[in-house]
Amino acid sequence: MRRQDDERMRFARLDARRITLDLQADDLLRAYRNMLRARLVDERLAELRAQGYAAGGASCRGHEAAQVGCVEPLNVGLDYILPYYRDLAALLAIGMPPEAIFLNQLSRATDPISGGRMRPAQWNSRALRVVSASGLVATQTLHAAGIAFAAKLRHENAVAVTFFGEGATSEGDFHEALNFAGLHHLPVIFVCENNGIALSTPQSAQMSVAHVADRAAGYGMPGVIVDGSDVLAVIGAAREAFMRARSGLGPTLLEVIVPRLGPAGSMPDPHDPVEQLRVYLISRGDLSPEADAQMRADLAAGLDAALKAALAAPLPDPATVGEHLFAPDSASPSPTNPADGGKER
Amino acid sequence: MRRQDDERMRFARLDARRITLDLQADDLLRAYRNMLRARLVDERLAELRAQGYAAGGASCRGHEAAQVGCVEPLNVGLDYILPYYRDLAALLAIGMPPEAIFLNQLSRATDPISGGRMRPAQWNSRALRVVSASGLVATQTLHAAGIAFAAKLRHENAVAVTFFGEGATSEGDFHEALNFAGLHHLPVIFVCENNGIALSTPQSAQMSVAHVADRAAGYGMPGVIVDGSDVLAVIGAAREAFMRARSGLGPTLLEVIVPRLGPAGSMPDPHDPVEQLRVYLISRGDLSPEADAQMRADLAAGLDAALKAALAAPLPDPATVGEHLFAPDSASPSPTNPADGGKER
Amino acid sequence: MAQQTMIRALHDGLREEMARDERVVLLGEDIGAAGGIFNATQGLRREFGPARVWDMPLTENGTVGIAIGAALAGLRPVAEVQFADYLFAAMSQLVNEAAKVRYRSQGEWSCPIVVRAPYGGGGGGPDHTQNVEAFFAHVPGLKVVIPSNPADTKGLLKAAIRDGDPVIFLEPKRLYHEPPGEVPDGDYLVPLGRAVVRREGSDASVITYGAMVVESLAAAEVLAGDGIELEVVDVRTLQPLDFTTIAASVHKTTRAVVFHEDVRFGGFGAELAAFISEVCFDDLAGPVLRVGALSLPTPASPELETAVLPNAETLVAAVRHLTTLH
Amino acid sequence: MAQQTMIRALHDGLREEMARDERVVLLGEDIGAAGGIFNATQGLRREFGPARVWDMPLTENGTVGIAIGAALAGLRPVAEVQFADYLFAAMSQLVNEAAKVRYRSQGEWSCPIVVRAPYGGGGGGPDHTQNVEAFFAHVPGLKVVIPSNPADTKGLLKAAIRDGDPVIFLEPKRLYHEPPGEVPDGDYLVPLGRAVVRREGSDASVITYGAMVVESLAAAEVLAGDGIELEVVDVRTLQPLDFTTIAASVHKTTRAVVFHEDVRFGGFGAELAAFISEVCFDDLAGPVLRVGALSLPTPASPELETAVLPNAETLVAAVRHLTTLH
Ligand SMILES: Cc1ncc(C[n+]2csc(CCOP(=O)(O)OP(=O)(O)O)c2C)c(N)n1
Ligand SMILES: Cc1ncc(C[n+]2csc(CCOP(=O)(O)OP(=O)(O)O)c2C)c(N)n1
Ligand SMILES: [Mg+2]
Ligand SMILES: [Mg+2]
Repeated sequence: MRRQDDERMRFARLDARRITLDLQADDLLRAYRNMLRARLVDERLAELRAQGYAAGGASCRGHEAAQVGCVEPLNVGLDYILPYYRDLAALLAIGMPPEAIFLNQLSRATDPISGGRMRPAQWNSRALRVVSASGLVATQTLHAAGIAFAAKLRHENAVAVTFFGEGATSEGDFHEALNFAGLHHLPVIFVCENNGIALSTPQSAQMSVAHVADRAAGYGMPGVIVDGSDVLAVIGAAREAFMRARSGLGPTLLEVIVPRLGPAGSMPDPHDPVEQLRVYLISRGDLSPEADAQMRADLAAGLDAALKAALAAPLPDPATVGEHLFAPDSASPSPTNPADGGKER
Repeated sequence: MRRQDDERMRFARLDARRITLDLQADDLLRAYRNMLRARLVDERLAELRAQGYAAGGASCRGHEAAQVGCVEPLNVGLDYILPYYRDLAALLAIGMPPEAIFLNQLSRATDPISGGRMRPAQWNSRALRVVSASGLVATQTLHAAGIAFAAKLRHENAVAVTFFGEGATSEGDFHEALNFAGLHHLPVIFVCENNGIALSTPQSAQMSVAHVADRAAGYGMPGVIVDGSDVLAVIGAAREAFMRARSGLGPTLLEVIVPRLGPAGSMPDPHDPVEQLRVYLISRGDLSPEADAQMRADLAAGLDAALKAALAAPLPDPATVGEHLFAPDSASPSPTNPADGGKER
Repeated sequence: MAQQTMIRALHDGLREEMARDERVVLLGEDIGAAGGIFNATQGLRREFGPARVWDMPLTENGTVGIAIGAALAGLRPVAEVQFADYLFAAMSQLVNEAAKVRYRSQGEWSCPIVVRAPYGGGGGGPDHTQNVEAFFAHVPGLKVVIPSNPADTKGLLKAAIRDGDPVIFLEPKRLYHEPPGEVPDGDYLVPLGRAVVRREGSDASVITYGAMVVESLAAAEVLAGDGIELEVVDVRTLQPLDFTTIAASVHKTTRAVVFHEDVRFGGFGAELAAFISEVCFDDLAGPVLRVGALSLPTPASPELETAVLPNAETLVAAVRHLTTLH
Repeated sequence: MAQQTMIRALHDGLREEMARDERVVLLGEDIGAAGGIFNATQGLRREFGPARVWDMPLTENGTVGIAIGAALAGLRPVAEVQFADYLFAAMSQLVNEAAKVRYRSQGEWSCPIVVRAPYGGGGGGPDHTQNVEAFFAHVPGLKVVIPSNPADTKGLLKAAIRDGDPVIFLEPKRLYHEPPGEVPDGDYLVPLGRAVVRREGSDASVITYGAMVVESLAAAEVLAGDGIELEVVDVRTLQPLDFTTIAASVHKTTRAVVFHEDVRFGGFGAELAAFISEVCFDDLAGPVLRVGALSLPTPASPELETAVLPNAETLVAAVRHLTTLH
């Protein structure tokens, strides 16, 4: 009874929100499909890892609504996105093909992300303006500030959105980036996907404040907290942040509280963002159980094909290992060390 | 008329404060003497620099009340002090002899601070628990947190107090130090001597918040703002911070707003902390103009003697340059590079 | 004596030093309940309590800076950094602070910290496999230790913890689990500043350390088949460096190859080769060769990593080249 | 041609590049209205406006990280760091990010930044006089440039700004004001990767760079009095390194001294000496000697600084030693 009331309240809130946000059924179905697809890709990646096929990477499980919601207002190809290793759902949503993800996870030669040079999930796509990520946490927050500053000075109207975990906020880079962004009212959005833990370290051993967003005031920017199980709430908060950024009002620190879900196959979790949206869409008649099943089947078929293609792709060619250290036209001495090439002896 | 009223109000506030703080005339005269002495030492240092005698250093002019007030509750020899280059008045107040300051400014062999190894004003005194300072801003804030953590774990009841300018708060170290201190409720006091400028950079180009203390909330610690022209106000705020630290309540970010005064010899400035205290003490009969003149003359005589002695001290002996790189009992290979000592060839 | 892994030897070394000296404290990310991402500190928080094993927030610069503070206050902190690549974030604290505090205070203050970090190849890509020893060995005031086997790991770690100055303790992570090795029972130290000849030989010397010691011993086997006797010198501590043992070996064999996993250009091997070339000038039958990685970041995929990093084969080729031509 | 100081040449180089290419922006602490603590950017904010000359908050890591971001977005940032010693605070951004972004993205992204910093001796003490070149020259993906005179300063700076990759541009601060030198009029480049013979000689080669070029030329005068003709090779760019010019000089003179102000142990001179010892093995009449600072922090007092850093005299002694014995 109680449970049903809760659900009614929640659905009513969602009804109101979709009106406010002017989201049609199609929009919601697209968000749902993006989240579901990310979930399915993520499950396949977990299987690959379990089979010893792949070298690492982190799950976006539970973070789907946070990520899909945050990139909803993104102007793909104009705005810059500086993700962290968990941002699979964000990347799929903005148009990175699943096959690229699989190639990346499998470190294949044709992996468009790094060609096997980086461990999986250090994202990159020039075409999508996904800035090449390192394996270090928080460093990209400064790049986002620098990009936003450049964009602002050139009147480009581009926004830089960067993602990181709550643990990453303990690094000095975070402070330096937010300070600079706040100072110059830069068009940058700092999205903290707060899952309450950094490897083994709980938030309570990371900072003494209840919310990462509590730090925003120290940088003269709004700190917004949003429920990361609820994609509509995230879309609302993200749109507000993009609006602020685009209209010259400056940066936002957006803290998305994401649920920690059990592993794939465990009990359905009421905080599961994919499940929450599914139940709502079905209750409102936007999605039928049959259509849902069909969507899953279609997605699965597409992913199976993509994975198969990725598994068939060649491994990196050692002969290419020296490429792209410097620009092709790089000033380099015509002579090179006659003693060089320790390998070749 | 207006001006006189202001002064009456100010004096009344000071009267009330000295009662609250239970400060006797002697205590105030000691604070005054410490501030005045720092001013006179500082003026001599400026002269030495003007004469090309000395290699650098920064003036504490205007910062005297901030510094003398902040170390008033210090338990000298137990508590740790991690100063920055401006903290001349703090060091004199806790017992560093003026001759040491002159020897340091002149980079003499007998300089107890670094023996000429560091530029002037990179303070140090093991006996006074003044931790050796580098020439980099903000790095010492982390050391203060580490010392406080060690002290807390060993139940030593020692407090670490560290000083820095408002510019230094833009460094990542500041963030990392305050985060850690707030997290573990450490007995550390972060004193920001805010003079509104960092070399040429005004605070408004350094951060977007009005007060450094605004950042304290993000670290779960109180941020206290105090008028650095008013030594009694500073003593009050410092005592509160030490009390919090000693009783296990954790760190404080204490922002002392210090005035920027004209150079020595310029017009008296109503914000001059030394002058403010002098006028008050005279108005209350705690100090007569004659006693003040006598105090100045005595101090000047002492400083002249100290400076004379310092000027007569020997320059560093190049033969000692290799000392103290490692511990005397350091594990080192009995053999050393037979090719070493490029100088000696 | 027992067969142990390097990670076990590390763990035991930490545990014994903590038991011996209550000033020894550990700090690092995820080292407490989780026991460290490579398990070096497993169980130590339970055994010694949270006052001795500090889980740090996610900041390497902060971890090192706070360790320095704790050392200034009289403790003997041992900091773990999860990958040596993150040490770059703490460089200013290490180079400008830890390395200089004794010198600048004329010995009034000191900074006896140990900073441990796994390093080098074995998967991880450009920012999780860097060989960082050259950066630290060059800094006056820092000591740099690199073990190549479990027994040395324990003995060197204990010596580093008891040392009065900052020590960068680099652990070749690909040796963490294998090969295991004999580890003496009880308390023992391997003093800093002493190289050791791991295998005697007469035809050429390889001067090496860390994971490349294992590769060198494998190469020596192969070369023995050709009738080339390779002497393998394990440097063990880069700073202080045991010039004498190295020079004596080259004096005997007259041929030297300097071998490390790091990029050759500007690597620590340059110091070794320059020093040997100078001091052993009259002994040398041929030039001192250097074997190291190509001047590239280390890619993550095994195929590409192998193309960049040197190994036993690379060394064999260099020694053959040297012994054939000279 | 006009006589100019190095700082003037720097200023003019920046100004001309800003005028030529509107993507060139400057960023650093106190570089705007104040014109930089050494006046390199004097007047540029007034001339080009605040959108091109950014006064940064007090963070070197932030300055470099933000420059990287601006470069990723298509600008050509030139960052000033007030003293090279502060670069250690930005090491992770430089080594883990700037140096690797092109490689890791297979060339999709690049990072054309120039990071300028005054460095080396001339007063300042342990953390304001460090010679930092060895740290950067060792990193694949970074270029390292060190001018020794005003004309090169301008030409190399312009080439660095036009280069597509990150360049660490180290300015020997003791040469900022003297000696002045002839600077060509108009636009010209000194390409990266080319050493130059500053003075021809036949008896020995000194391989050097930066402020030590000036010392070397002084030493060559003294030695000429003894009848020893010293060839002075100015390396100019450490990465890429012009192996050919260096080897050709040693091939000719048969004797080499490698000379830098930095601490010798593990310094860039080790690379030079190791490479020369190997490649010129059959040419060498004697060992390659290295002259550098003692393995100590550089103290502030002039008496102590002089005791630690090398100079023309130290070089003269080394060359005499080498030419006498070999
Ligand atoms: C500079 C740096 N330090 C440490 C690590 C190792 N590391 C990888 S992920 C991680 C935890 C990050 O936690 P959080 O920021 O909360 O992100 P989450 O994974 O929880 O989403 C750590 C410590 C790293 N990658 N980079
Ligand atoms: C890491 C570092 N960066 C830059 C400097 C150069 N520097 C010395 S003092 C200073 C300004 C500091 O300003 P603030 O912190 O406000 O202190 P104030 O001198 O105003 O008291 C700067 C930039 C330095 N010493 N250390
Ligand atoms: Mg987290
Ligand atoms: Mg200031």
